[in-house]
Amino acid sequence: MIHAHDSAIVRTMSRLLIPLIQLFALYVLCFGQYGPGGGFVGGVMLGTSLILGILVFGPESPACLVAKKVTHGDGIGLIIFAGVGGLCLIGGGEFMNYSNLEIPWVDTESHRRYLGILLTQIGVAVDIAVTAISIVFSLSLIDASEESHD
Amino acid sequence: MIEHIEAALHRPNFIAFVVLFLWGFFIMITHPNLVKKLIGMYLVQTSIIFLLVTVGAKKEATVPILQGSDATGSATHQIDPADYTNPLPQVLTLTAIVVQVATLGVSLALVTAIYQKYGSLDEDEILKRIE
Amino acid sequence: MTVAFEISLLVLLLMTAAGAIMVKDLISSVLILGFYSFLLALVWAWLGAVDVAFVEAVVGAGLATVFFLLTLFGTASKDTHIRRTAAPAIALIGLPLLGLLLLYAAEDLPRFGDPESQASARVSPDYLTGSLKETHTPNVVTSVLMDYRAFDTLIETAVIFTAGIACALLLRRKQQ
Amino acid sequence: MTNHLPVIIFLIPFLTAICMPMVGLKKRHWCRPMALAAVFAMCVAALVNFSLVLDHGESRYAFGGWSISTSLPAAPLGIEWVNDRLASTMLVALSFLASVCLIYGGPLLPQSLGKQVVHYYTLILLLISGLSGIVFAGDLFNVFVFLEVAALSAYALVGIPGGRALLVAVRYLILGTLGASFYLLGVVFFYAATGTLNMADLAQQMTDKPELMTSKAIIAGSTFMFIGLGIKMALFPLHGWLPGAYTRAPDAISPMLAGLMTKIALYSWVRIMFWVLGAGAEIGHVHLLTLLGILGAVAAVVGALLALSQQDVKRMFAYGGISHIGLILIGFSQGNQTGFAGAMFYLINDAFMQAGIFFIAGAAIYQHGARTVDELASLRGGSPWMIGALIILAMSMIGIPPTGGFFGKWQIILSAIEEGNYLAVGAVVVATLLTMAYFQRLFVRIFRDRPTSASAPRVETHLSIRVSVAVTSAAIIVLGLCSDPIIKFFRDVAASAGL
Repeated sequence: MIHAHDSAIVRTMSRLLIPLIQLFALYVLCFGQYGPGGGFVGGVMLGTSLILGILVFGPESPACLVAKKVTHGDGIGLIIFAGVGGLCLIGGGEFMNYSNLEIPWVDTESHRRYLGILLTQIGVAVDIAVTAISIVFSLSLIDASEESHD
Repeated sequence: MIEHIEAALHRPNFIAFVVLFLWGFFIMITHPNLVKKLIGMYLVQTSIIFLLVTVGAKKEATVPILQGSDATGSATHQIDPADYTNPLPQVLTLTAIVVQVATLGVSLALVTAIYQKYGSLDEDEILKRIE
Repeated sequence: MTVAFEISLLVLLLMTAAGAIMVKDLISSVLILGFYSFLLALVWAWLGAVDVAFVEAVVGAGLATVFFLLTLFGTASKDTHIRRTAAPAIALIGLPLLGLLLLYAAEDLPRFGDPESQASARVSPDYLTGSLKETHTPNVVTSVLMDYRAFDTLIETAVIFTAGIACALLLRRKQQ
Repeated sequence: MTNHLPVIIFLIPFLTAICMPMVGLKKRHWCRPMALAAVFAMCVAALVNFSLVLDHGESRYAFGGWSISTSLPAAPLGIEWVNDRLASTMLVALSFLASVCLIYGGPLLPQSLGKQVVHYYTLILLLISGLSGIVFAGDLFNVFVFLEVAALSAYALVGIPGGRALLVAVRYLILGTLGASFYLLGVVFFYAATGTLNMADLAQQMTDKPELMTSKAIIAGSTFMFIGLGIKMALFPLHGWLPGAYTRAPDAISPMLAGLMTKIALYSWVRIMFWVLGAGAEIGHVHLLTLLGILGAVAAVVGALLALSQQDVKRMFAYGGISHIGLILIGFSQGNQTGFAGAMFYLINDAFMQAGIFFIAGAAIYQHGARTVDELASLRGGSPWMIGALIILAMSMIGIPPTGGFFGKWQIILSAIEEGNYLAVGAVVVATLLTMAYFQRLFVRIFRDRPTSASAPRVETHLSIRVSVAVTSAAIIVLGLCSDPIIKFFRDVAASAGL
């Protein structure tokens, strides 16, 4: 169903757009604490930049191979998120009590919470980006695993 | 009865919610086409989210991003909660939107699998082909 | 002025919803649904929920439309069912009842935009006043989402993860 | 560390689930041992938690440490979990049953899965962790999110066999999402009226402000919540998804769904009804519990009637489950301690009965290819041990001592007599007679009919099937024999809910 798009305009525009989308996604992700945005939006945008690559350059292209590699990380985002929560358990607080994060150079509680929010946002973004790509692979019936002969 | 309708008319948002909810509900239950069913489902879910955002709105209030913090992030002046809209419904909404898209993904996967097997998106036709 | 803006937005919203439901061509209907999502995002931005509007525009109008379109590319793009089946009796009785229940309940809901309403008075002021002091985060929505109610967010991320796994389970079998 | 036990119990299956896709990428055969280890560890942790709760009383767990609000001490800012006697008991039952179901599922795994085994076990673990989250949740919205995790995995698991199962899964998904939407709508109404999502705080406000109880927003909100959870628990007029889903689901999955999904939804409603609304809640001028009693009575009788008319064995048991949900609701709706204790006891007992009966139905398909009532006669030739287990389960479903089913039903009838509610007594008796009728039909087929030529089992009995069937049958008898202390325990729980 999905095949490489042969229009030069579409290909060139996507080549220009994909890095821009990724840059904007990173901005949204990192500035989620100061303005609208955050993990969800950043993650979806990171995901869509790769999805655009798949849709435009087709399932055989290097862009698609990158995306396939990315889907192998299914679960990493959640592990980051739950891991940050679990570190708080070790630090002696409740689950997800970021003020108990053991970060050596940060001493005030509110700054620890700030960092906790930032780290977990990254976790959310990674998870959502990976899952969005994985769902797109599933729905477009592309085989995501390249070593299918094991 | 009249006063119920009058009470509702003061809330155009609520009416929009009711219409979207009922119409989506109806399509979701009765339409034979699977994709249309899912569109109905989407409308039902968004209508509830719509109601949730409406609950959090405040007159004369701005977006809940606090003004007047200096570079280190500490407040430079007293924050008055009446100046900002209620953040909690918005948080619930974010969660609900993501849940909605997740449900949509799974349902579309099921629909695709059905199409691969039976070659149709129409429920009646699929049932016919099974027999 | 604002009332006129609001009403026209809502009317447009209902019209796009109607379009998404009634158009026979499924691809058009899905694209209209994407438009509907953008309008919703607009309404929400207008209600002061910028984060929600942003997410709806990206997730609802973007990702959901992509999912729908990918499905339709792989399947039939037309609503082939020309004749409509008669609506079942239970729907005809149940829907008006449901509508009446909703209207009945509307009476005791706090008025729209009431700053004194219970919803705005109970816990939300604590988030607004505490966010900067406790978490150094000016965007209160982010601090509530990722800290005060972070556990909900963890589970919600797990919902997305579940969806990814579920799609893979359902669709990636044929390729072997 | 012990006060973190609830969250640790939840994290065991959850972390295993999220690590599994990455581990399974390279080592596919590790998945089953990993899943089993996780569920067993969860079982042990649940038992420890139960004994701790018995010793130290209930505790609350505030995520992120956000338990204290500066202005309102009653309303926590964050999410709260409640680890009380009811929740810890449910969790022991849940984790025990989940591990039995996982043991059972091994040999029945669809062969076509191949590499998907990784996803299969991930989803099962996510289902279990979602259900355990619902058990602990003390926050209305938290319940919604957990419901979605559990439901999404259930939809996909039901659709595994392909073909008709996919169609059934879509119907399950549509109705399940509708249920979740109704539940969310109820939560929105509650939030708009009270400004909080925390169950304890809601209950506090209900007692502080009696006018809230008659507010239309709360009435409509609780109605929507009940409709939503009613779809999830397959209460009679809203049960549309259940028979198909249980019949078409893979044989390894049906027991887990039958034993756990509907029961946990019912449990969640019990939490809201007794711990938030209070037993005296009224809708309009009708007592809420009276209404539930009527709905329960209808479901009990009609479910059993529909079961009587089925040919497919799995479908028959599925309708039996619908009837039992009605019975449990009758017990709760009496509004006294006996009723609550009986219904709670029956709920746990029913979880085991349903799982066990679907174990047997699945094993009959696996060994003899027997799907319908008529074909079940072949059991006699090959599997006498299975018929023994079926007899025990049937005794419990009908309500013959010394099985657990009898004592639960007995308490429910006693409580109805206590309240002078003879309609409820009649419904329980009629449902019992109908249950007897459909099992009689089954046993007549098994014992009187001449076994057909295909009576010898097609495959050897797998040890894990024997173990799981034996464990559930034994559990039902043990529940029956120990019914006195358990029912007394639940009476105490009922007293703490203000009954």
